[in-house]
Amino acid sequence: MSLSSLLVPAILFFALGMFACLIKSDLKFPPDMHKMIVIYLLIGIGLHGGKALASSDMASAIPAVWAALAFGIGLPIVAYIILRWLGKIDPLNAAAISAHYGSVSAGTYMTAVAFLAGIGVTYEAYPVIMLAIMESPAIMIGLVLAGYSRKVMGGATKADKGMYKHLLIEAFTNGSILLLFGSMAIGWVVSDPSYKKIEPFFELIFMGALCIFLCDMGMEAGKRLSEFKSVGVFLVSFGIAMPLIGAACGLFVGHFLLGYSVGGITLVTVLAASCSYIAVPPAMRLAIPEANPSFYLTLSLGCTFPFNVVVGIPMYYAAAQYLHETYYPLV
Amino acid sequence: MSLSSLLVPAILFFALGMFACLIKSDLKFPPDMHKMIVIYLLIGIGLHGGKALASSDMASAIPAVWAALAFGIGLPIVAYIILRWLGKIDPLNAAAISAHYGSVSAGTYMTAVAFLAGIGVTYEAYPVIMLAIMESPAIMIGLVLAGYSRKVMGGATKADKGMYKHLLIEAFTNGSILLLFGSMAIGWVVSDPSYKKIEPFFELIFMGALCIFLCDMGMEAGKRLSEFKSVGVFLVSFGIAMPLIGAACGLFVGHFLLGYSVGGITLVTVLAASCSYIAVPPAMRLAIPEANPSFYLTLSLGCTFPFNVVVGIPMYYAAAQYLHETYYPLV
Amino acid sequence: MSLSSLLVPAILFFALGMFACLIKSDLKFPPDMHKMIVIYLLIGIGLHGGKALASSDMASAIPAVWAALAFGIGLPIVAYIILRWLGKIDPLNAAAISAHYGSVSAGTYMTAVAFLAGIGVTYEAYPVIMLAIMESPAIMIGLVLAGYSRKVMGGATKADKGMYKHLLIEAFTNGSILLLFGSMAIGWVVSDPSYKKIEPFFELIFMGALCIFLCDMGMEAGKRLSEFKSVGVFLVSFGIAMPLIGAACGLFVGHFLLGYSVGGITLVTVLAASCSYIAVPPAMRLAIPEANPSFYLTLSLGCTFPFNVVVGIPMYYAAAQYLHETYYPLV
Amino acid sequence: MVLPSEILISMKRIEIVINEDSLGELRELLEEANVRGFTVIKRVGGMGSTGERNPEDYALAENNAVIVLACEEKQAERIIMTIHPKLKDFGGMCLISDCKWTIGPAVSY
Amino acid sequence: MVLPSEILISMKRIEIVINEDSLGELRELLEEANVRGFTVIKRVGGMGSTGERNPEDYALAENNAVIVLACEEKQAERIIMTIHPKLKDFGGMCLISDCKWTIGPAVSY
Amino acid sequence: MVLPSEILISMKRIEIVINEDSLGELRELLEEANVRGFTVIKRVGGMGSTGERNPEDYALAENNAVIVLACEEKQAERIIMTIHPKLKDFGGMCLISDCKWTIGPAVSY
Ligand SMILES: Nc1ncnc2c1ncn2[C@@H]1O[C@H](COP(=O)(O)O)[C@@H](O)[C@H]1O
Ligand SMILES: Nc1ncnc2c1ncn2[C@@H]1O[C@H](COP(=O)(O)O)[C@@H](O)[C@H]1O
Ligand SMILES: Nc1ncnc2c1ncn2[C@@H]1O[C@H](COP(=O)(O)O)[C@@H](O)[C@H]1O
Ligand code: NA
Ligand code: NA
Ligand code: NA
Repeated sequence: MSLSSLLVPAILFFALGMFACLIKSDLKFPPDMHKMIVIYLLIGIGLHGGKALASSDMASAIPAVWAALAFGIGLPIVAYIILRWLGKIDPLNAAAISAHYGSVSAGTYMTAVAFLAGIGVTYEAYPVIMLAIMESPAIMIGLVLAGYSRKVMGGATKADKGMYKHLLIEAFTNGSILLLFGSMAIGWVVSDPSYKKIEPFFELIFMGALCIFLCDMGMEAGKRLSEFKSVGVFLVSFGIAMPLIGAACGLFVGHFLLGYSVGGITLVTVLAASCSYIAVPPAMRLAIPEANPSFYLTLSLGCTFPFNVVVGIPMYYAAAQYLHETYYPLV
Repeated sequence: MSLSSLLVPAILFFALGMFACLIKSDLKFPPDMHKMIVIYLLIGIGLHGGKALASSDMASAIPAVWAALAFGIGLPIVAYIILRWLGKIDPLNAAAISAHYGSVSAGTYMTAVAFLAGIGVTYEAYPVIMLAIMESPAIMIGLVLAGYSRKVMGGATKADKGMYKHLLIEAFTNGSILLLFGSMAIGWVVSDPSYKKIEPFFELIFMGALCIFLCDMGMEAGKRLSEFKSVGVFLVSFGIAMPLIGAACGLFVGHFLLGYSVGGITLVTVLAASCSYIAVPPAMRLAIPEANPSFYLTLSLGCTFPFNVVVGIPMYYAAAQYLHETYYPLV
Repeated sequence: MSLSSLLVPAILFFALGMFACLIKSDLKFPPDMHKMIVIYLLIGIGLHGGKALASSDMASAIPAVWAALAFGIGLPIVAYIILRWLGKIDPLNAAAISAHYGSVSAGTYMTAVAFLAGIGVTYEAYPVIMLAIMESPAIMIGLVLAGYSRKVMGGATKADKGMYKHLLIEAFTNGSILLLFGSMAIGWVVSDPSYKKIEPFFELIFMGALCIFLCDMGMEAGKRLSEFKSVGVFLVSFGIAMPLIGAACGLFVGHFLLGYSVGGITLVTVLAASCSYIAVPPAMRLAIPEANPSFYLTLSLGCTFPFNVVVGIPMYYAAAQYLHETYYPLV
Repeated sequence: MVLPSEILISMKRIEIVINEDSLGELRELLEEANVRGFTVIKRVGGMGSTGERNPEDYALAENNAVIVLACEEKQAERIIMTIHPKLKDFGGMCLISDCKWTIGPAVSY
Repeated sequence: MVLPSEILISMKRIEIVINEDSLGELRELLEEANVRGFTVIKRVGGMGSTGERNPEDYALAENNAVIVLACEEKQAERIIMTIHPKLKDFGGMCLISDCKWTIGPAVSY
Repeated sequence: MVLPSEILISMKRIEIVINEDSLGELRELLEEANVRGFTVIKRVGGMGSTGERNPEDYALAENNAVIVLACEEKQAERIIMTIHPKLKDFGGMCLISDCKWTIGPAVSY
């Protein structure tokens, strides 16, 4: 892996966006543009994944589902423990932040896909299922942690039953999850000639559209960087340490338990290391209104996302390569 | 025509949008996204049509123009009679609803094009002229029916001359009609090498963009479905019967009078069966403010559009195939 | 050059937009659509330019930089003198208008690129550097002219130091300039295989997207045309004469001093002849609030832009061809 | 003001700010109270007891809606009494002030 | 209020809601009445005597505009008298209320 | 109005229109003055002493923001005194009027 492999256009556009923010440029993308590109990218990734899955052995997908559930439930608990015991973060903020780390960032996943495409590495079809699955358990475990926190803190349990039900439904009817699952299903069922007709829009121009998305993300990340001070040293360190912990789990699961190729391990690692900024923040805002959104948004968008995009992905890839060459998988 | 031919991505995305609405997902596309895609699709269909017409025999286009005018004038009158005598709908609402059925739905037309492309069926260049022509006469016949209704109802004729003139002008300067005609003209005159340069944007990625459009339409149709109750059983049945009547006319004209291929008959049938939701609603709102917009919008978007997209198009295609194999055209 | 070479789709769409405005159609593109397309086009042109530069001899780029600076500084001074002495325009309005003519219009440049592509003429990589460079010096010379005007007019110099510093920074951190330079740098550094991945989005569909942009520009130009009366005969003539003066300089520099091919000369000429409507208007609004924005916007968008797009570009191309065939360059 | 009272009549102006998601529910309440006219501004941001709400936020776009309505005093009382018990769910605020309505084309209050 | 009158002056606040398409015409009327300052909010929805107007509607997007302007009492009278006969064509509504203007950088009323 | 005073309390309504770019600065001032609730409408146009401002303009999009806030009289005074010296930089306008606040879920003024 040479240095030039890091010069993935998508990542360079991310850097450009951050740079624009740093020099206080008046560059600004219309807010709706961001929403549109996200819709487009989610559909594109779903279709591509569904098509890949259609020609895969579905029995082999089961372990990926289990892994996704394990990440979605396990990582938030790990995060919660670290935040509470090491960081002395108050229980509700800890719960809200934790939930984000059980979930995934579609943006990071797509950047990893662009990275692998750039260096010509192939990967399994299953990680995209994990991408689609991981948002929901993370939201639910966030609710559980919040309930636990409230009990621990004593006082009125304040557990508004109606709201919990609402959130559970929301965890499955959430727009972006639906779009991902829906387009995955469509990619699955449509015939090859039919798919060919829509491929130019959803695949051919995908990588270019991703650049614009990441430029926008770069500006957002840059804006969030300026809030580091109000978040504190511990949380910022956590925002870098937690993806590394997730990555370690991802590497282990991807290589030893799932037995994927280097590309597949990299994607699984990225999923475990990344942190949601789409479905989880609104859910936590509703479920734990007492938590400070600027904490979890700054961590997710200002810290973990840029870390993963700029440093994480190539690092995870190198680690996956090393593992793959050194150890046999357990399966 | 196997079942899998129904699995056109565009139609599946329409279903996905309706599903999102049914399960009350918070999925929502930015309102401007819809407007942009419509602009793009209208230009794309116009250019494509213009290019096809440039290499067609223009004399043969004349019958298509006559057919378009006949549909635009005849179908609203049929609709008006049904609504008034069978449904006892009040005259002004009947006039407003009728006008919609003389016009066409570009979305339905494009879905039909996607359907034909999916099963590899070719079609004539002329139906696209009909698409462009049919909006205007329908608006004008709507005005005539409204005037007649007001006279029938007695009282002040209230025929505001200025407004009528305004609407007649509007029927020809309407943005979407202009875009369609304008891009058709451009597609006509540009040279092949010039067209090649813009083809990737307007043709290659067209089918994919159509999917996003139809997903959005699905959500809108789903929303309108919930208003069925306030519209009543008769109108909902009318919303399904009227496209069938239109389709019968379309099949007859397309096969016997125009002598088109199976693909061409299907498109003519779709034009006759479909119902406007772009140019006619604002015109009727202005011309017949007494009519209840929720009637004609629910019929058009919640009833006729989904019926045509999900059930109608394959049915019309099958009927066209049957006609084509069984009877000789009259021309 | 036959007449049909004028039938460039992009220019026809510009005409369609103007036509829509003339017949008072209700056609309207969402305001954000315009902003998005501009972002896309700037990135596309930057990437393309950067890629072309990467495989060019960079030493040969130096003269282009000098030429850009000379245009950016020289043309506003020429414009200022004409406006003051010939037109008796008040000093501050003259300064504000002048600054626009030292800068460039990316839209005109892209139309020229589309025109050259349409007739299959190649061009050097250097003009795109000039495009990126020319906005900033024009803004600065505008500030200088404004300062001079205020001194000439006597009274309080009113030169708000803070604002000047702010504007100087702005001249370099301006969003569109940054986007152009940034994507040029990215186009430069990325490897060919990486670039191939994003090429479909930024190059393949570029010309089509440009059509939509120019249709929108046509509507805007049409709207501005209606303000000709309030601007006066002299300024309207200036809006046509000034691009011709710029073009003469551009032809001279492009052929004799830079020694470019016919395509290259055409682009240099277009840069010299065109007039900013992106970065300069907001800067002048801030720097010279006393100037009437409707003057410089009407000139730029309603006069010089349509003149260049419809008449100028083919004329400049013909002139470049004539020069190239008749005289030897000085270099 | 010397404007004749055939042109101006005394009315109440009610201004409500709520979560845009609750707009449907509020509208039902207004219909119950027989309101015939109101104006709605969407995509509005703000700050209140539940923190900041910003419709342009990247990851956490939250929209408020402003509803302005002019009505007669009696009607205003009815509206306030109808809305008041529900304000708890809507969050936001509800202001009332005096105003004069310029008699126009149709009565939409 | 104990704020000194050098800072606050009594003014009228006029709030107009009309069809966005009529905005140009209204602006001409305001110019006639020598109005030097106003604020315009576009893409506004509402309900009135002509039914619902929703700028986000799929097939029938209809926009209102809200115009807010602060001016002296005399000016307000002139504005009302100028606008009043035209309100019929504009639809919508026009409210007037009392307010205090905080003296600021420049006189824009 | 016969509405009981447990439901309505007298307050001040402040309405500020400024350049959207100055919003951050204004918010800091409001925080200084301990403001706990306000509503912000962005992408607003207008006309004032510095000419027209139109957020939908093609080449020269300029946005105003409208800030509405309800607060107690004392708080209003504090806000006006804090904002007043800065109004010069912000441009725009600042109006104050009387209103009644409907007691709701939480105190956000
Ligand atoms: N005092 C106030 N003045 C103006 N707007 C307010 C005030 N309090 C709340 N709001 C608005 O109401 C919304 C919801 O308030 P809350 O439910 O208290 O968070 C806020 O986002 C503001 O837009
Ligand atoms: N009583 C009212 N209060 C607030 N806004 C109103 C009222 N009546 C009408 N409007 C506004 O004016 C617009 C046009 O009213 P109309 O012409 O009566 O249909 C409506 O869509 C509302 O936005
Ligand atoms: N008298 C007024 N009434 C309403 N809005 C005003 C008034 N004066 C100024 N404004 C608003 O404040 C903005 C800036 O004003 P100015 O700084 O005077 O140009 C204008 O664009 C208007 O939106
Ligand atoms: Na994760
Ligand atoms: Na029809
Ligand atoms: Na120039």
